[in-house]
Amino acid sequence: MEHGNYVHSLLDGVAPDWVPGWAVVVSTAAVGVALLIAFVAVLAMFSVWLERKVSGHIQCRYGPMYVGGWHGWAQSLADALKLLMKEDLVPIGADRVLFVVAPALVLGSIFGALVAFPFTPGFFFADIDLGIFFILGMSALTTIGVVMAGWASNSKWSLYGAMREAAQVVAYEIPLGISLLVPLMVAGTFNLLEASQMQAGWFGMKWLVFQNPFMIPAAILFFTAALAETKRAPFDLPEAESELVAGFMTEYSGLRWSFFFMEEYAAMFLMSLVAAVFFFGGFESPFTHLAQRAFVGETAAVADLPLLYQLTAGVVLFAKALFGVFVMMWLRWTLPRLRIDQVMTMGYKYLTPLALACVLAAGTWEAIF
Amino acid sequence: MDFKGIHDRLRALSAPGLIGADEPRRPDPADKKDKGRYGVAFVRVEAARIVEFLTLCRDDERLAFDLLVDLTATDPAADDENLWVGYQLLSTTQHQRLAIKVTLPKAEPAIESAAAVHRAAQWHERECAEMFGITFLNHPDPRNILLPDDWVGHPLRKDYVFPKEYRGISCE
Amino acid sequence: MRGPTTFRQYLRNVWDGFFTTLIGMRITGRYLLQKPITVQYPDERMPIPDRYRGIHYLEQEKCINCLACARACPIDCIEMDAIRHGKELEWVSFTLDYQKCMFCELCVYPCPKDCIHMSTEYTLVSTDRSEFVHDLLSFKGMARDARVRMREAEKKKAEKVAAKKAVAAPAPAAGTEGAKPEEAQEAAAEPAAADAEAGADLSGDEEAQA
Amino acid sequence: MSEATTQQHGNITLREERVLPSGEREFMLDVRTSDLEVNMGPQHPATHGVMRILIRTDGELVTGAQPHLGYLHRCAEKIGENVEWLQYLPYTDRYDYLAAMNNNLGYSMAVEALMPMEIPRRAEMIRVICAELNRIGSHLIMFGTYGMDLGAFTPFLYAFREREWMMALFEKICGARLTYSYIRIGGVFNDAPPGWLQEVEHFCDVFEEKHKEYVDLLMLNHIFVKRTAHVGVIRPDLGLDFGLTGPMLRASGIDFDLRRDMPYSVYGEMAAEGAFRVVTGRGEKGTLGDCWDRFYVRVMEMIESIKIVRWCLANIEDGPVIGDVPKVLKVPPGEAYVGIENPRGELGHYVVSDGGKVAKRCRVRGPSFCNLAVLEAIMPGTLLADSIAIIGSTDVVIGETDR
Repeated sequence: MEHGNYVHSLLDGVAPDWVPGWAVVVSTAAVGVALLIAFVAVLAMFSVWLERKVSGHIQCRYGPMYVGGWHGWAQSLADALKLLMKEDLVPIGADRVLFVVAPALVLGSIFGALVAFPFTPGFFFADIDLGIFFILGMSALTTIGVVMAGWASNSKWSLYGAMREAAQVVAYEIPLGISLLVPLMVAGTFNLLEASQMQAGWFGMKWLVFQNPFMIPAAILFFTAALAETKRAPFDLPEAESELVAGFMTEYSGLRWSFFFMEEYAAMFLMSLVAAVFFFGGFESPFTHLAQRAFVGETAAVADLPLLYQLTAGVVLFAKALFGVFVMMWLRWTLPRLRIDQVMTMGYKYLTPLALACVLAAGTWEAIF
Repeated sequence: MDFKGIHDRLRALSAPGLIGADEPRRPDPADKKDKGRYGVAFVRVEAARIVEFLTLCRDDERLAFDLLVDLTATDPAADDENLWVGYQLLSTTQHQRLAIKVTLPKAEPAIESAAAVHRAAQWHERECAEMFGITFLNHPDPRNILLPDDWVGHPLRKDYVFPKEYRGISCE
Repeated sequence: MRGPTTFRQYLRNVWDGFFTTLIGMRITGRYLLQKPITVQYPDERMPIPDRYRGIHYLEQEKCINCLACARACPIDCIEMDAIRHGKELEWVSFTLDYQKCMFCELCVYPCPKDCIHMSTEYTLVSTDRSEFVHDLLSFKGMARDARVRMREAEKKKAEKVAAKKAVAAPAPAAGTEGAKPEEAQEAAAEPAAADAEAGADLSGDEEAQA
Repeated sequence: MSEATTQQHGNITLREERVLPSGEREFMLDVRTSDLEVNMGPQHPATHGVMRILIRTDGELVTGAQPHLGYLHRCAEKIGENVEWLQYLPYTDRYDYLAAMNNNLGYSMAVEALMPMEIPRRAEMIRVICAELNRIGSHLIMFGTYGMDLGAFTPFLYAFREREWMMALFEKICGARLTYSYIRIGGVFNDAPPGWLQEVEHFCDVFEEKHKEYVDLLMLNHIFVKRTAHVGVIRPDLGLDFGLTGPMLRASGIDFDLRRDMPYSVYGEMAAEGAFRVVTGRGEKGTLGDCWDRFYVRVMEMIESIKIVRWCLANIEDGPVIGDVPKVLKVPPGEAYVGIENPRGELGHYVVSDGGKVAKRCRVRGPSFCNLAVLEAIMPGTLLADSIAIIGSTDVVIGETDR
């Protein structure tokens, strides 16, 4: 597929001739990774702040109010600094190598997944035809990191957390994938950009979720499974703080612990992005529609989309994803936690059959109409 | 039933080990030194037959003391020769209470465990054992409960001497 | 224990799970939009009721050093010391150890003069343990009016003695009588010293209050 | 647990190892694994204080549990033998620190049982109002922390919001927020300040509304029901055997409440008028005597307490609030056991006096102590997460188990 400004074409025109080709590739990669890391870090900090604010206001309190002035916006920054300055602890008896690698693996896999994501219709790191497969595959890698962390910590609570995570994620990969099949079937593509473009029309409201009556249950199922995938309440069993102290994170502190933290919020954001693209219109909204009318000609190539349109589309997608994150937070501060056997039951006996039923029904609907 | 009724019932059943009742009374106006006894009434029971007595109290349908509320001991005075062991029974169906008092010689206090009749006694007896040095025979789990396992002495005895230190920690 | 789940139950579980979640979200969502009820502590403070049991304060003028409060204290955290000059008191110390105090207010009620109270002040922060031992005295030594009263009493006494002397002019036993003026002098000197001390204390306290 | 049965599949023997909480039977391959012993506590988020439970687990399944107490032991009973009668009162605040008013009441009543003394009626009314408000506060803690044990954090703060109000009321009447020492031998120490009773009434009105939210938000939540129903079942006979009292016993279906059945203070009049109802577990969502029933009993008891408070507010009269108590209290010789209905069960005080200023024996029968003992019996066979639910549902206060 030939689409516009990939990140790795960023430095193409800039680099002087004497710079060897591999150096350009490496430096563009470095710039890309730096961008992504900065993005994820800022996103995580913002999400942490948002979570505190949402939970605070839900619980009739303010949340952070002092650091930075306006509603404590710099609280996360201060916390990040504190975490950076903490002592780097590896418990005695821990498997040092695995203990150190695990958080990196966890965060790395989420980075990997985000690489395949289009942030605006024209700005992305990689455009993969089977994009959604890549994203699901990469995000499932976090499990290995978590199991590693739990095992390497040499703590009973960590081990419990890791085992729970393994069981839970394996169980919920299935309904997650199956419920995604419904929009994939309706959209007819695995590519995120194409799926998003599919939903243009109806004054920007031709979202996949409105295109088929069985998309709504599929969306709910996907959202539930995504909650379990990202270890969010009510499926936060791997860290279940009242049962397992902090689950697989019990022995972690400082920067390494913050990696897990960032992973959690990045994963939430990622899952919300996927939901936004495949259920809730991707870049499309009335605003995008208007922006397209205003800035983009009928036949403009994707390669040279005007910046203002790209920005509108990006902001719309971002807002949709953030709304998903917000709902996840809202749920977290409302619901109690499930028990491990109930999580399994829910995954295998409720979500999976219901998702299959959705696929069947939606497929029938598509075939008939 | 009030206390009198319970006592009569116990006598009618010729409850094993029943010695008598001790009821509160006003001070005798004639005797200036007598201050009387206030509080609640209790029955005295022989230490050797306490388990039979408790079983009877639990199983008799008019008494129906199905709940052992409390089991505790008392060291009345440093120079007293006896320890008291008190049982508080409660009936959830008849809505009545019965207090039982057993005396044990301080020299060698030992009594049959009531855990076989009321499992509630189990922890109370462990507490009594460590606090007063009473041996509860046939107790299923005779460990210390509140005190550390290596604690010396029985703190609630009147002749207990406070330790100066415990494992190198000064208690002064 | 339950039997196998019927299809009805299955659907009911799905519905209940979904619906009760929505109910919960409605409740939490409603609070999300409401104004929080907490206050931002150092800036705003909750009103403290009059009966609040905070740090003690002592109306030293009324206190008669009867030790009733110290005796009533379950943990013996009140200690007081005063020298008695006839009816008047010369205060040495009245300390309350806030490392022990549990603010039970038992010391307040037995006071016959109703002079020890608990204030609404509650901040007890320090990096040094010794600072938790508060001295409740507002001045050391004797109160000004007490001093005046005592001086008057001394004067009267001296006058009386003088009058007596005048009456019994030819002293039968000079040895015992001669000692008395000396005592009076000593007693007069002592309050003077205490006076200066108390004055310094008082001014110091006023500064601290300001 | 049912009888173990075996199944032969070729040369593999499957042994039915256990019945899961959901009622399914699980067959296991015997591969000679060993159990994992986990120390839950003394520092653990779900043990509500410094309690340690040694849990033996096979995977997530708990095969044995043994509570270890004594981390908070302060020998309150020995202190009682060393301080004067009235001086012991602040110490009673500190065993069940969530229901200090009730503890004050229990101790005062025990001492009063030794003294021929008349308690003024207004004092009795204020006592009951305070005790019931404190019961609400205590149950609110249970409501909140239980939700938190099960992962719902928000109800905790909602519960604390109302409890905060209740504590502000107490602050107004006695000046303290947690350790009140307000109900004293012979009555109460201070009369209610002007307007206080109206405020209590306002609290009752608002609380009834909030109570509906508690029920909807947590008690009837499907996940919550699934987590607690059928879990930690205490059969009535087991409950009686272990000497459980209070909500723990009532949740097992035994209709017994000291306030109604062996009334003290002014509860007798109330019970005769039918002013309040005794809530018992009915096994509505699961088995009789499960964790949900215990939770249900406590949550519904809050409403009954509100009714009691309202009754008192309607019947309170002006008058003195403390009887004729000498400043130096000498208690006549004798011994008395007085048990009252605390939020956690029967709080008993057994006091022995020889006529002096100091008690001979001051025994405290804390309900948490007895309620905790049942853990050993009901924990095995549950999942690790259930064990948290069970510990939470016993609603122990470690200050009271250890005293």
